Amino acid sequence: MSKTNENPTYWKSLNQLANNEEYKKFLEREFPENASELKDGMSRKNFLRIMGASIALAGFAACRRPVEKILPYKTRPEEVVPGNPLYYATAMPYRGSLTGLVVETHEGRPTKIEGNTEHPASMGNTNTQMQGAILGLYDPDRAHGITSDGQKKSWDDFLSFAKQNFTSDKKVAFLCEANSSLTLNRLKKDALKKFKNAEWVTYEPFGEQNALEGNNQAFGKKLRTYNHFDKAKVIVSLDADFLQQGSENVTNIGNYTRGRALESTKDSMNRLYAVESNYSLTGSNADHRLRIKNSEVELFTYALAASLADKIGGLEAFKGYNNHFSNHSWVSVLTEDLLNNKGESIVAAGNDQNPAVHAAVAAINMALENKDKTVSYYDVPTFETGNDTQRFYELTRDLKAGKYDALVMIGTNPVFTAPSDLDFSSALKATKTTVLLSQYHDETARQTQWHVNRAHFLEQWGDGTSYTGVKSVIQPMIQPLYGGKSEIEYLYAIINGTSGDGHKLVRETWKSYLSSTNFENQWEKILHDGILPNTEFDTPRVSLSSSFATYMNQAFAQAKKPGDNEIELVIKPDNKIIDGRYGNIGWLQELPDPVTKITWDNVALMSLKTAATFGVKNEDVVSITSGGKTVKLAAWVLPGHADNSITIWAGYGRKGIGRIADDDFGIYVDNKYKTLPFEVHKFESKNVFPFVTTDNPLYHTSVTVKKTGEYYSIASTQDHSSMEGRPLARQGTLDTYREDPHFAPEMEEVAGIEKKSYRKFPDALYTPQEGYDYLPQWGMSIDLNSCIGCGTCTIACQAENNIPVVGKEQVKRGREMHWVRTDRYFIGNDAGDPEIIHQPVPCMQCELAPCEEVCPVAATTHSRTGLNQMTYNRCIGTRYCANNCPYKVRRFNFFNFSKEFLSSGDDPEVIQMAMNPDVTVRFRGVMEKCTYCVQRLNRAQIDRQLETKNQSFKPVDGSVQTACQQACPANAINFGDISDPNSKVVKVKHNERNYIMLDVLNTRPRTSYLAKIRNPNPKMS
Amino acid sequence: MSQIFPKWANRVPKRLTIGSIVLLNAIIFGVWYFFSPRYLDVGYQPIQPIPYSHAIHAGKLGIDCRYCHTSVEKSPHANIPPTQTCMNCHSQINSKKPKQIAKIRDHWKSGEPIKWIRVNKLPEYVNFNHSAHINAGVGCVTCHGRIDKMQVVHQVEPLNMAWCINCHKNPAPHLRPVSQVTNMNWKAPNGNPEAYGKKIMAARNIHAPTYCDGCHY
Amino acid sequence: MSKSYEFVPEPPLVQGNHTFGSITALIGDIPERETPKGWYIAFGVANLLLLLLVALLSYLVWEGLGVWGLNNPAGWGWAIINFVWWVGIGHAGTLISAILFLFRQHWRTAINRFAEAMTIFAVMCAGLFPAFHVGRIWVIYWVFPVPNQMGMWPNFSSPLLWDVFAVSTYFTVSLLFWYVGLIPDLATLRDRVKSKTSRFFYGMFALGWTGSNRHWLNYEKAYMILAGLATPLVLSVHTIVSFDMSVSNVPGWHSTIFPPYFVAGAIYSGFAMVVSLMIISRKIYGLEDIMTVDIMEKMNIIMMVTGNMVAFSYLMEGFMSWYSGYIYERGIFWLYVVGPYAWGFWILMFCNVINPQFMWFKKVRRSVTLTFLVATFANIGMWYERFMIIVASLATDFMPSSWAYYSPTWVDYLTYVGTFGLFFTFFLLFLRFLPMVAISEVKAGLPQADPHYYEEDDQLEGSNGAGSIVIQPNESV
Amino acid sequence: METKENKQLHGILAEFQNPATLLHAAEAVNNAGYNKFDTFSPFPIHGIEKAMGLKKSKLGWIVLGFGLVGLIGAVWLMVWVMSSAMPLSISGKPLIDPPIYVPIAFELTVLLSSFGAVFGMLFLNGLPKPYNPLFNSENFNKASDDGFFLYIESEDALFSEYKTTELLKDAEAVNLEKIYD
Repeated sequence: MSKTNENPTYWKSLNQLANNEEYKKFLEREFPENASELKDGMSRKNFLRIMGASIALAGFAACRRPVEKILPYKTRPEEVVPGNPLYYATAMPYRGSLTGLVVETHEGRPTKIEGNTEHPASMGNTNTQMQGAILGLYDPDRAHGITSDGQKKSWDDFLSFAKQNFTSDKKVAFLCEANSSLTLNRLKKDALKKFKNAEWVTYEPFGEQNALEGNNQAFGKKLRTYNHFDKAKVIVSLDADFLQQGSENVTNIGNYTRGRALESTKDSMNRLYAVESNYSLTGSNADHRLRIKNSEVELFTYALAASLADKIGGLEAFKGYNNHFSNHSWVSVLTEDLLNNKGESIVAAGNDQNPAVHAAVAAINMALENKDKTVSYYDVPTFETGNDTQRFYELTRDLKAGKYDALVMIGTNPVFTAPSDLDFSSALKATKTTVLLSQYHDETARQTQWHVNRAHFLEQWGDGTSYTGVKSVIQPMIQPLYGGKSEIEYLYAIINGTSGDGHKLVRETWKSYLSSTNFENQWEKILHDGILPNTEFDTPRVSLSSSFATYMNQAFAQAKKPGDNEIELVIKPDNKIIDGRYGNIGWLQELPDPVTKITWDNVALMSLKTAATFGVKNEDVVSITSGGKTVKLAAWVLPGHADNSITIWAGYGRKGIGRIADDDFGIYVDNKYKTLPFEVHKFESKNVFPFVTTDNPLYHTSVTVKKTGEYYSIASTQDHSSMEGRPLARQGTLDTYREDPHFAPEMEEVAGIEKKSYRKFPDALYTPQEGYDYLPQWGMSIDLNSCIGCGTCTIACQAENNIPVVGKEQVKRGREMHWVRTDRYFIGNDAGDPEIIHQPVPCMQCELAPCEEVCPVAATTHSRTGLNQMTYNRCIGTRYCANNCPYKVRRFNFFNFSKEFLSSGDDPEVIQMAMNPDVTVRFRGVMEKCTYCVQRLNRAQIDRQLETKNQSFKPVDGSVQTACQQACPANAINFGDISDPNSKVVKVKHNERNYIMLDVLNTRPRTSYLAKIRNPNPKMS
Repeated sequence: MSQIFPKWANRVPKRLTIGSIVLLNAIIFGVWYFFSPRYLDVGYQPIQPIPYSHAIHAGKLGIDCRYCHTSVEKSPHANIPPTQTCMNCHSQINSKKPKQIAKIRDHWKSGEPIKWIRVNKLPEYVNFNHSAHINAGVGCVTCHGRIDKMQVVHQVEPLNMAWCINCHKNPAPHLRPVSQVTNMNWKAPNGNPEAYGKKIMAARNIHAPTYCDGCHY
Repeated sequence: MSKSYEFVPEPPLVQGNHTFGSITALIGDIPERETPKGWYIAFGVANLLLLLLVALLSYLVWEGLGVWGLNNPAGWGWAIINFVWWVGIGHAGTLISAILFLFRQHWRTAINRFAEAMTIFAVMCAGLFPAFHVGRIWVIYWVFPVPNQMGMWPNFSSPLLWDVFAVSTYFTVSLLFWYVGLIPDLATLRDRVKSKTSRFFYGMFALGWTGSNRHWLNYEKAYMILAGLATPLVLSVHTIVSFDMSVSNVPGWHSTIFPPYFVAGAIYSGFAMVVSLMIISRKIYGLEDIMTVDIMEKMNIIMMVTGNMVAFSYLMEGFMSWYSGYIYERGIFWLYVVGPYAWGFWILMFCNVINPQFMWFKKVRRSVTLTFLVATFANIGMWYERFMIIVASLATDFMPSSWAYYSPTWVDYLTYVGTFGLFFTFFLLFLRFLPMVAISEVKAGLPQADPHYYEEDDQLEGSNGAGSIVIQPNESV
Repeated sequence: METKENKQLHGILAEFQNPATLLHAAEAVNNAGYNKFDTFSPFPIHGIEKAMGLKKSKLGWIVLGFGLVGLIGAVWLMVWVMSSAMPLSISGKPLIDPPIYVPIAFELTVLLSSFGAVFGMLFLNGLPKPYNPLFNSENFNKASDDGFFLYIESEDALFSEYKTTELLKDAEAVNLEKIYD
């Protein structure tokens, strides 16, 4: 696959395609081959359903052959070879910056998203939301057209409307999501030129505005902070969940894990301290973690700064400051460790912390001489001046005061997310003309005059910059399924009242970045590579502003120690659906939260101690009241959470968005069977945005919590979090590793083997059958030291292998279908404050697979490439294999999940387009499991045969990747041919940390693990 | 007591036994024959929207298969030619059936694709790769029969799994030089396909997978 | 110098003053006699339950296995529990017939007939579950080695496949064994019943049996051989059922003690069920003379012995899990005792370890009510044993991350109840229309059946042979 | 309604008091040299086969035959399937793996053997035989209840209505009956 990644086919041809009639037909889903497969696939499943009723028919299956039409092209675009996928470079706008992607398309329909190896923000990797974007594209619940006050309208209607209403004399306000688009920025200038005294405000509920404001206060300039985690030796995270949150988390994960990679005992690794209230993904990877209230993080920061101020210059503002953390052991230890690593350390603050914290952190990094070494401050040209938060508040107040004729909203959903005391809806009422561009007919859309349905980024022309400023172009993979418009076409229409072609608009913009002489060639190169290299933002030289000290002094005054028994409430963006924007993507909803393993819901997270004080346990409903607002939520005990603090994820409790995002249990609600003993309460809403107010944006210091006595069932995929002293996920400290490199394999004693080296097994009773040596022998290695537990592999697998979403009830019953799950274990003696270790578990592909011998019909057997193959169409569903699988990686279709998943919604055919034509859609009653993406392996193998005229069956090392490996942002997964001694995977497996899970069973898995290494500070214990 | 059964009843048991044995065999044979793909699928010959004759094009005119089915060598799928391919010739050449040519031209003008009806079809859960087979030297005729003699295409082989496996277990008799795959009346020299195939297998390093996920995934 | 030995004979198998004729009348008239009300009520209930079963199974096939409480770690649930339970019960019948026949235990004649019937119906109930618990029942014929167009065959290394062969063989052989035993009695009924239709049917199934001693010769041989075949078969069936667990590697399953342990358990529950059924039917049909308390006591003793074997294997399991030092095995046993399913474990402990101990007391052994109670508990206990083995072991195995609590759905409950409908429908029909005691064998067991009985008339006049015989030492015996 | 006229004599049926007398009678008849005779009783009488001079049953051999077919058939099927018809690598186990053959081989052996036993027995006894001249005798009903009968067929070489009757009378027959067919 990646072989093709390196030279994806040129865009030009598909571009011509876009203008030809036939291609449009195409999008009415008349494919030569695959559409028919899918359609027929469904009919077959229906057939089977009927078979369930009348078995007698079975023999005649063949007679009832459905007449099947094949629709060829009129003229086939040269590069399209039916049956062979094509790969195009594009980029995904993610929370205000772009990440480069490569998209796999089958006969014109995108089916899989991969990272673009050329693109610095991706480096070939993606995160869960990017993997999920495919399902977002084919979401039947997206808005299907333009509406005005509930009436369906055409694009021309909108144009004429725009022409009359957006005349230059109007006073127009623009409210825009964080968006790095260069073209949008260009049009923005036009807009501000046309509409005198217009206002342009950027609004993100969980954006980087606080960080920017902090830097603004520190340096007198709005700068974007970028941390080079790969270069740092010591990292201090002050409530900074940099591995999960923030638009650059893919880059962060890559850098962070690179900074910890251990090839041998000689290598060194970084050390991560985390200070936070919630148990974040970052915290779960930290070497040391301090759990304090969210409201105390600020105090801790100042205390740290103060203690540093005594040792180094540049922090005079903090001299003499002290609070109850000043003689906390952490402060002294951190001070020492940071000073020992001047210029090689990072102090990072969470986006949701006050500007003051960010200002202090900026000062600390300056003082530690980290600037331009481990920390860069980028000057982003597209930013407006001023404090975005304040400007948004003012704008809203002005709107309410009726100071504007028109409000133009781009991609935001303020009615849902804006602080409740602002009462944004009344602002909408107060404004004469309101227009919104968004993908769903969401809360805001329902209150605006005009709603234009937005094109998905895979359907649109666009451009933008990565977090660090690298410019890329977004090119469409498919015509807008619902005729949606991109933000640039929309804005252009508003300004000019005429329709502008996205393609032209973008080229227009890029003329200024490319030399006019050979524009076309450069343009094609950019489209091909996906980036315009070496275009990072510039990093101005900065120094602490004169007003910094006074600013901090005000901050000191405001920062108060919260009462010990005060309960605080913290609102965090959700790990999967952020602020709800990805809420209708089933894959993400069903993905277990990396730390709590909860699916489909948000809960009130609290520590053991706190839960005890309220007398609640998991799934007990508590009512949380603050500032007159009350929300009822299920309590969930999260060991390691700060005491007297409650964390709730935002983005849930939506209404009328779609069948996934809405407040119910996913696609299995109505038409499906419900089990009696398992009863569920429904609530008005699990929406916590009402708590957000202008003066308490994201946390409240004193809230009242009551146990309601109700019970709300939560679907968590892992009920048991202790390893029970079993050596499953193995870890050690850096020192133990250096003293005894083989500590990991030795953790489980296996008879007949002293020092377990790679592929050394105890004898079996018989000589096992081997794979054929002319074939590749596939093997995998998962490095627990790199794995951060984000769950991207799960979604990538789901996208690649047509794995259905089963809905909350089924997950609750333990019937989730994920082929690769990430186990999360709590370690440590203190139940209140445990460590966490993550362990992804796909099928181990045992050579002596216990599952195979027990299948009565030989539906699961061994391939000669060493795969433990699962033949769906042979399976009769005894589930014996699943029982006998010690790793519990087999998944059973208890209902006709695929059918329900693929045929639900208003426009079922659309979701079918997301399916991978190379993988069978599994029907009811069969077992399924990971097969190392055998469809990719076989394709690579055959391609290799074609290349070498059959002389070799073994794909070149690295030319084939499994979906999980390719997506993994931490590069934790290695995969390849273990019969080739020089392959990467073999090299990795030779590492001393290599061990086999449950090797006492002598199942001889092809998948092995590398033990996790922690790097604790000896002074801490 | 008086007799319950008449005298002839004593002959019933033996006849019953023999009868049921005969019946059983009849049923087994019936199922074995009439439910087999060889009976059900072979000879499936739908009426195509345009009575395109392979006999004329491939047979009489001797156009190579790959002229239309271009992707067969490089893709799993052997594509159905786009209307354009027909037009390449029929924009100039008029044939004996002007009405049919007119149809094609209409399709070409309207851009409406021609709705051909599929003849040779494998279930969705089978991944058959044309390129792999062509590359190995399996002739078109092996699975599709003498297309060049078919006025209307029909299915000639049962295409059931046992049939596939049979060849995968012993490909030799079905192999030929790659240059000859599209040649419909190629015969193995020395008239011994088995031996000739064995040579090809050795020379071209041919191994046909007989494990499941060679085709099923 | 002469010594003399006192020989205390067994209590006579048949009590009361019975002649051949009276025995025939006692049993042979049941089909003729008008049926007790209780029968109709029972039959009605049984039919309703049977309908329920049919409805639920159709629902299952239509909707998918999701309607059962199965989940990911626990891929097997009530279906397989019920299967093993019913098969276990199905053991007593053929065992009683076969083994006791080989050991010349003549008291078997009183109960073997309906014990065998019970076996057959129990195995029918059992057979339902493995069939319906598969995901795609419409292709279940793939488990049989039938030549097909896929060129595919079953995988003979799968214990599940062994099970298919074992259970179907067991069912067939039990059926033949039962029928062969029935032939002479069917002839008896044929010669008694009045109505033409019943004469026709009995006549048909009696195959024209005349009681010819040329026939008896082959007949007895056949019966003997069948008994000889059935005995290892009975033992093999539950051994193979236990392979379903012991051949796999799941902690709590992977254990060599399973075959004997399962067989003992099966006999335990089987005898329990036979005793309960015997107690019921002897009351309804007034067969106290034939199904005597002595026989009940003998069976109770067997229950006690097998029960203690089961108890011993629990002990061994615990010991081995500790002694092996295999942490996964140790873990699972610990989880049995204190884990999420501990309640099941303690029910099991009472029913299978404490409960059989009551049988040490002769009073209990000979008391009908108490026996009935103990037997019932034994059956409950054996169900829970399978529950613990299957569900508890699966739900908490190697991977703590995958542990999940298995909870059945209403479909599970009612399906189990439904199987009783199936069982009793058939069993009641059997009681109603077939001789529930082996008439000819009982007769053969009577003293006057022995030709020598008619010699030395003077000595044994009218005493049914129950007197004591003084054997002189100088006499050669 | 059949009458003696339109029927011809098939044999003489004698009833006896009890097993013992039947036994002796059988002995007598056998010693007299009859061989087309048979005795009937509701249950097998101990030692009568000797008295009647019957040979050991051949059933055992039939069962052995069936059993061997089962055993060999099963093993052959499994070896052929797993090693030649469907040579798959299953848990890496060898293609020919004797331990796994044991259960099924055993079961099929038992199954076939018991078929042999049952059908062999019926075959040897010439059953099913729904019609039997003896059923013409009302009295014969007792044969399945508490009657003990001896029947001598007219086909027998030594059969003569007078002599045979006498012989049976001497053997303490309580009741004699001519059976017509």
